[in-house]
Amino acid sequence: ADTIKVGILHSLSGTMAISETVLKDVALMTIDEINAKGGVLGKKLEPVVVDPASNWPLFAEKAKQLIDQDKVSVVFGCWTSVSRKSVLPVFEEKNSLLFYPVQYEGEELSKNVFYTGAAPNQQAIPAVEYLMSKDGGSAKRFVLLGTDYVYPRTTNKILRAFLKSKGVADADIMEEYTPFGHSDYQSIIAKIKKFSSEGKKTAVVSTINGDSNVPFYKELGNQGLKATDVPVVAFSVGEEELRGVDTKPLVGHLAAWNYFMSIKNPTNAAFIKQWSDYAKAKGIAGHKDKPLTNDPMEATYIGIHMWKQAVEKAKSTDTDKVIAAMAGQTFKAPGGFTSTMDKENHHLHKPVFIGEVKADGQFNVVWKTPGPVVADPWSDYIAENKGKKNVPEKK
Amino acid sequence: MKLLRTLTFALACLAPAVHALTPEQAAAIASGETDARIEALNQAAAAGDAQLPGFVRALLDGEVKVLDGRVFQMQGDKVVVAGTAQAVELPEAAEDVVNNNRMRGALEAALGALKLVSPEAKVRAEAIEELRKQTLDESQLPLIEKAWAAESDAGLKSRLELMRATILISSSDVAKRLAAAQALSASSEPAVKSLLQERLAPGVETDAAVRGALTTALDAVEGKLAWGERLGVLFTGASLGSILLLVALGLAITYGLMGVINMAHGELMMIGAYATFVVQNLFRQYLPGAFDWYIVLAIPVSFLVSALVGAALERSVIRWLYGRPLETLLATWGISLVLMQGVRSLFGAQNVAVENPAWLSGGVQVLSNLILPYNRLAIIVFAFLVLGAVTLMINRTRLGLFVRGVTQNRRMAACVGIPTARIDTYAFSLGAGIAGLAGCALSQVGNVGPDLGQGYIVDAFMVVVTGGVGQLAGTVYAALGLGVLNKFLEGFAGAVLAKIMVLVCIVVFIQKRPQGLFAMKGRSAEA
Amino acid sequence: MTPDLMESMHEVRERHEARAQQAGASGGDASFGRLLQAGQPDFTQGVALYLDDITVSFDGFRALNKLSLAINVGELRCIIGPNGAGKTTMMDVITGKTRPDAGKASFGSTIDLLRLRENEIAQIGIGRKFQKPTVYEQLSVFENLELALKADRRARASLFHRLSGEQLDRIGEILQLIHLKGEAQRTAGLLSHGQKQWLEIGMLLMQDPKLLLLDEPVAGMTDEETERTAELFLSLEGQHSLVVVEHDMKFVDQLTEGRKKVTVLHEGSVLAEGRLAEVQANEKVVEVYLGR
Amino acid sequence: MTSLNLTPRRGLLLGPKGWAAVMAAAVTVTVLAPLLNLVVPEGHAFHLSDYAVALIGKIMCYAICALAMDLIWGYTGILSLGHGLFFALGGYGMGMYLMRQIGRDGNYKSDLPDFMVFLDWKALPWHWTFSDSFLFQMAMVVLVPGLLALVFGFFAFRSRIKGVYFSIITQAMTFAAMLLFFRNETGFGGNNGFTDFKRILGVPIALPETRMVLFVLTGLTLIGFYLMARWIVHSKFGRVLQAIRDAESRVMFTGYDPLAYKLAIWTLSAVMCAVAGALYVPQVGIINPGEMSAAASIEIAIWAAVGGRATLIGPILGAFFVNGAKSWFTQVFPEFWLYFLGALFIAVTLFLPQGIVGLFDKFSSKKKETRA
Amino acid sequence: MLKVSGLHQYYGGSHILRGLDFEAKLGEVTVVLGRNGVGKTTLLKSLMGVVPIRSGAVLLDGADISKDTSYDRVRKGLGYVPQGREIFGRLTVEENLRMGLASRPARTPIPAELFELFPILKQFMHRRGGDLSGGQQQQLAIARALAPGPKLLILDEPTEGIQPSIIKDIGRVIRMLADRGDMAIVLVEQFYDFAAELADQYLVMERGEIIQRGRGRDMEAEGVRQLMAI
Ligand SMILES: Nc1ncnc2c1ncn2[C@@H]1O[C@H](COP(=O)(O)OP(=O)(O)OP(=O)(O)O)[C@@H](O)[C@H]1O
Ligand SMILES: Nc1ncnc2c1ncn2[C@@H]1O[C@H](COP(=O)(O)OP(=O)(O)OP(=O)(O)O)[C@@H](O)[C@H]1O
Ligand SMILES: NC(N)=O
Ligand SMILES: [Mg+2]
Ligand SMILES: [Mg+2]
Repeated sequence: ADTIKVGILHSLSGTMAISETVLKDVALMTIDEINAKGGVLGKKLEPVVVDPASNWPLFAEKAKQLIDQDKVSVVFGCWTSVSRKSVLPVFEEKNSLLFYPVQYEGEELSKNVFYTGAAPNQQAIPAVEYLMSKDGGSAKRFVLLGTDYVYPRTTNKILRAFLKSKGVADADIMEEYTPFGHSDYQSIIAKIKKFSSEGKKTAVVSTINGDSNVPFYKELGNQGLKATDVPVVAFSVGEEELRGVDTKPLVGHLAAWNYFMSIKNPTNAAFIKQWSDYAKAKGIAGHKDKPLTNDPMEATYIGIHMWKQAVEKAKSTDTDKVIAAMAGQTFKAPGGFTSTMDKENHHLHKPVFIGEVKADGQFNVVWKTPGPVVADPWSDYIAENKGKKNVPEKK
Repeated sequence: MKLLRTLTFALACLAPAVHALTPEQAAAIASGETDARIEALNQAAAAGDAQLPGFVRALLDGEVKVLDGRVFQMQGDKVVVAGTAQAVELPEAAEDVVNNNRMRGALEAALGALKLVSPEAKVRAEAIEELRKQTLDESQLPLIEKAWAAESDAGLKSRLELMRATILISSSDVAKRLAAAQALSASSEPAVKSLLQERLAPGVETDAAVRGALTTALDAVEGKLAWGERLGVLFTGASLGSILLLVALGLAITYGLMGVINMAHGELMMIGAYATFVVQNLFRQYLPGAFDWYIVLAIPVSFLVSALVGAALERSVIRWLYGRPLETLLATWGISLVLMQGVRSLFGAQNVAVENPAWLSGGVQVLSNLILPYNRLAIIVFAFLVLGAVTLMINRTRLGLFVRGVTQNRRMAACVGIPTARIDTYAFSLGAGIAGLAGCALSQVGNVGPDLGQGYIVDAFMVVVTGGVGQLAGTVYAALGLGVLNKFLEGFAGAVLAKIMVLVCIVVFIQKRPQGLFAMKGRSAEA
Repeated sequence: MTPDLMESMHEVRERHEARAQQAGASGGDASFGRLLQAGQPDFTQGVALYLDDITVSFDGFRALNKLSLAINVGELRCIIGPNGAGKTTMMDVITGKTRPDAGKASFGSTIDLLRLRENEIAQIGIGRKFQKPTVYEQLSVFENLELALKADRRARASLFHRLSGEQLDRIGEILQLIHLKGEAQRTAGLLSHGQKQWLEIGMLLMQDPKLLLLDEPVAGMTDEETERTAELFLSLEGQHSLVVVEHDMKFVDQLTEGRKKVTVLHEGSVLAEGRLAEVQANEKVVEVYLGR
Repeated sequence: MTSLNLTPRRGLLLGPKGWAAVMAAAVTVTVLAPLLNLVVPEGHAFHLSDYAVALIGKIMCYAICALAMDLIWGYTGILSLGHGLFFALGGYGMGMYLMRQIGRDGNYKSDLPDFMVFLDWKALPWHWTFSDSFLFQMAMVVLVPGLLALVFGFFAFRSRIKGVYFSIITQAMTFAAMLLFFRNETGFGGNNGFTDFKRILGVPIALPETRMVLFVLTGLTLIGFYLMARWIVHSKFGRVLQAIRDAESRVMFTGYDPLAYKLAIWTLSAVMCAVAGALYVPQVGIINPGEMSAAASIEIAIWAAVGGRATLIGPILGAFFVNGAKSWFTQVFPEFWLYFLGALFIAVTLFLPQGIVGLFDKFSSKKKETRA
Repeated sequence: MLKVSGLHQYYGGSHILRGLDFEAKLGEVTVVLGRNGVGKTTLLKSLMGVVPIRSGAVLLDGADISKDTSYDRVRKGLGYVPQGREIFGRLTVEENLRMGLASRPARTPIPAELFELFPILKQFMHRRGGDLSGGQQQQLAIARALAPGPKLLILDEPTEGIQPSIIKDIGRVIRMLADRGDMAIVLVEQFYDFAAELADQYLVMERGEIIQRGRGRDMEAEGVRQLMAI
């Protein structure tokens, strides 16, 4: 063939479409960009977009379809950990490649997956450390609030272990889960208020995912829980999610990511401009009027570029050759640092930023790591993980 | 630590101001490491600076920018260099001052202490509110006492008195402790509860009389807090119930009366919410001054838009399906897919932001541990207004009579001279319009996105069916009942288990009442 | 009347008479001291149906007010009474559709009807024709009759059920009788009002119950059909007990053959009882029911 | 007496043409498909790709559900909006076994299934005790949903819950179950459910041969269930079911106990779904509570309606048609497929009230008319 | 008043009405007789526009109304008592009567005469229609049709299920309405004596055709009773 096919596997309908649709668009933009510069190995990239419709079994089916039927060389896709877990066996069985662009809970390493989002130590742990710092408000009590599924559960397990190691008592930790799509946070916020009124400085760590964030933040605002009293740090709330929220009452609440749209540097300015132009040209609903970028978009962008570099280095799209070539790839990321693909663990070295919500829905970076952090997918705070090597098994 | 400084600052403020803020001081407060900035703030405060409050407020409002150590403060249209009156052109490269939470806290505390001596009672009340959230210690006593002595408003005075007591409770003077303990029984603060508990911990308070007073006070406080909690459950339940009611009302018409298993009901709500969004944007663009009142227009617009979509659906699809309820399920399911994808294409797959008008943000503090958010209060009122209107229209008007007649026996209704096609369209549009109103209300508490409707459709059917199909009164009781039950259970079982229990309750309840809460009895039920 | 119809009706009548004689000869006296089968009604006292002080009220309105009534085995009883007198409600009580507020109802002398469910009541031998004809609209006329056919009603049995030749003949017979032979394979929902009325009577006959409750069976029938129906019911008398509710006095006259008892219900209780001529002469009955 | 040409609908289960079609279907599934998939080389025009095998296998599972739905809805008039639950329970029954078959090959290299490890559980919970036994789990696949259906149905039918009240409580039931299964504490893997299966009966699950065996098994089950359903609806039992649908009270006053009939067909229908679920899981490789969502159950009803209710073959065609269309649309028009699917549902209801089968009937009756 | 010509009607493939022609005059009662299933109800439904006709014309005062919807026909003065009552079960008696007034302006009062004719309706004014006994429902259905004062009253077996005294009253009312001269009445009836008493004109139907017609007073003489008994 005179083109190289790449699969794009993001939900364009269903509950996750809110977050995932834009990743498909960014992927298409990046592919356009690469093609405009002559493609890869002299061939144009041909995107194959499918819609797994927020339905986890359908993810697996569509992955099969992309690999078997369309014979794609690589797939960029998935958001939730469930969807990733559902397609994982397919990629391993067919020995194909997946680039996964979202922060996740770790405790997984597949040789067929490259994780371009954050591992817990690249997001969750630094965020909590910040909360405990003087600037972060010296929090002593923590509410771990999340959507009930593997990512929040595992992240909170790691955080609990981490907090314990820092001397926080179990009584000072409250853990709460709500189902996907939960929309009435009255009782939970009342509970948080009660918990925080009972003692020392309290902070909330939110791993609420998807739709629930809007009602959560609205209720937070209305119940008068201000960031100066009880700050909330979220791991799944970015610029795109805040689009749906009136941010004025939320000023000062926090999010931890490896990228913010508000980061000022030329690479990011170019990235934002490229996206704005693309969104306008393609008439992408929402973004054509108010273009926004966020962390998973950046991760998608980095992933596609790195894959391209690796293919060029390997001079082949063969899975094993590309995997080998991926090790140590670098890319100047919009986040302002040069991201490096770890030589072994399939994760990027990423900087960590903590941002506070501004009235306009953007984030003020109030804290950042001095440089990129190496991912630790098997968090050492969990006793059982000691000795787990951060290297995928070669079969 | 922070308050100690605040205190000095406030005390200083009680004296006439002598110093003026210098540009250097402003720069030190506005930029640099947080520690240093707070230090600078406190120094400026200690100096009793007259311009400081304005500057602090500007910092909090994000109206201060810096560039190379120069600090610019926005004052309306013009820009001045902070600490001077000199108006300047704002340099292109000037950057926003970044305040983290700690800095913001310090700024607010500074401002709060200042307000404590304001001549306006309202401002003082705000300041007391600020102070209430802090942990006080003996070093703040002079400030509190001073403010207390000067306070003229009886309500504020008693609040200051309570604050004083929270400090004196750990005084070394037994008599003072006793008096404080007695005074504290008037409090309804959760913080006071933990304070009293701490004092009662073994070995902390040794004097028996004081311990007795502490126990009494603790009981009193706990009693008041318990009330707040109980009322809170009731309110949250009522609030959830009112939302369920709004969501179910439209369905009570399209499904309960007309027999259309309207799976697109949720999408009609979604359309109402998007209509609200569009109205909001139009206001923002063309009538920014009246922005707070956009909702007043959004209500009729969301009704109309959804009603029109409903009318179009009725005319094109539903009307061919009367008497075949299960077919309506299939067709409306298809319609809902199309509508959802439609807004995705039109507005994007992401959620859109609908802002609460200022008067619907925040809430009224009823008890120390009970805030009733305005938007939820408004929705409760709104739900009942809509309910009243629907009830009147269904039961008291000729149109309502025709609707009920037509939906029972379409053919015969035509044979007594009712233009059934038109009545059907009206009825369906009305149901759709009410769905639109529900969407408008939901936009004030939740997501506005393509999936908005999906989250409510199951609940809506549960409510209508639990209440008894075709029974408005049943719908009301079911909505409120399920709302309160849900919130009550959530109190000790958590959100997920509570919801499961509610569902199980519904299943069990229907066993007892196979036709819903307000079952139609007798022969007419079979007709 | 068509010759073959008359013929078949005679057949039916003859068969029934023969059977009635048999029963009278062997069963009548021997029943004394006979062990009762559980769940089988006991008719040795000669009473098929007892209603005792039955009261039914709907939101305070008494549709039946201490109604007492006894129907003998093999009796054909006509019940008349103004609209709303409670006739249909009474049948609802007997068949288990409505539970009375007070009173007793028994089938034979042993079976308490108030404790049984509708299908159990039907199984022990009480069949009913509704005032408003109800048939299985989506099934064919034939299948409607097939389902009514007396047979094991249990689920497993019907899974393996096959129609015997005899049963087929019986269905044919009834089809003939109810004038729907030509419509046997038509969907019952498409029949005209009167045809459904007939079909329902046919189903009742298939069921072969001991007690037949007939709520306005000839409404919507022509005079000639009414007469035929009367003959049919008369042919069932003796072998079956029948309770017939009608407003058609000619029909009632024909059924009672000038001697049988007629019961007049009014406001939920018995207003008068006696021969038709007697009740027709009753001032009160004339006033509330017959009119002048 | 004049000869009455009475033909009860019983009689032959299928006509000669019907049997031929069934045989053809059986041959296609057992011989043709394996040949095309395993023997015909990849790239050949007649090669059946693994993807196609997986897709058709999945749809056949759905077709079983649609068939089950037809028995309870099409014939008995009881619309269940909870059949997804039985499907899922069957799937979970199979999934538990498959999870245990992973052994120590999971992510955490533990004897426990992965999700238990991340929840910090130290031992198998009680309800997993026998999950490593294939036979035990297969018994569970039938027994758990069967019993649940039996108990639920018994109470619901005994209380005479009918029509939409029944539909809604079935929906409440599956919704509650979904929330329960979403909880991680319940012990079924929470939102993720089960995935990453490796083996079934010791044989690697990803082998083409294993997949083919599952495919054939599913096909035969579908055909078997079809014949069984046909036998049922053509018996008097089936006619009682239809009578219940038309006039339940009449059925009672004729002496039938609708409870027994409804309960029997309801439980059977639930078990059919459960079996479909058990066949589905190893083929798609994941089971999670999403299968218990309201939408999943409604979709089953939709397949039946699109195909044509009370026709048996219709719902099967409906399942193939809707899911085939869905697969195709999501691929060809990823951004617009919902429009097409939605329009399809609307069009079917408006123009084909008898479903796809109605369309065939129309054609064939037209042909007859022109011939006559 | 009403003129029907060449009326054909089909249900699917089956030909139900086969070319009916007749006229119903003001001030006259036209009785339609026929055995079960001959198409009487179908004829009335065709007049009301409940079922579509294949061909033929229905003229009301000379204007063709066969394309009109049912409710337009009612507005033009038709009133209908259907077979099987078809009252609105979940509406109260009063509401049922007000439904009957749908073709009149809002707030038209319910004519008091109706309650004289059917006293039970007054008594049960607020009871649900569906809770009434069969005969009470039939009375309600007749009252509902009479309420707006139609020009052409169409009754399908109105005496079904009604007690004798009220049948007599209904007979008197029909006679009275006809005699008033401003109403034409089409009555389908199986109850021969009742029909014979009221008929000014009669039509006998058989398999969708009118096989005999004549003046009411000649019914007995022309052997209609026997005709019905075949
Ligand atoms: N569910 C109910 N609610 C209120 N009233 C009822 C109900 N059911 C029956 N009734 C009343 O009970 C009375 C008796 O009704 P029933 O149907 O038994 O009369 P009937 O003797 O059969 O009359 P008809 O000859 O008209 O059929 C009527 O007045 C009726 O209105
Ligand atoms: N919807 C329908 N579809 C097909 N055939 C029908 C339909 N309705 C009625 N028929 C048939 O049309 C014929 C005429 O029916 P119609 O109801 O007009 O009879 P009728 O003269 O009023 O009888 P009755 O005296 O029993 O009321 C009957 O044979 C009936 O089976
Ligand atoms: N990995 C996540 N966010 O599910
Ligand atoms: Mg009656
Ligand atoms: Mg008729």
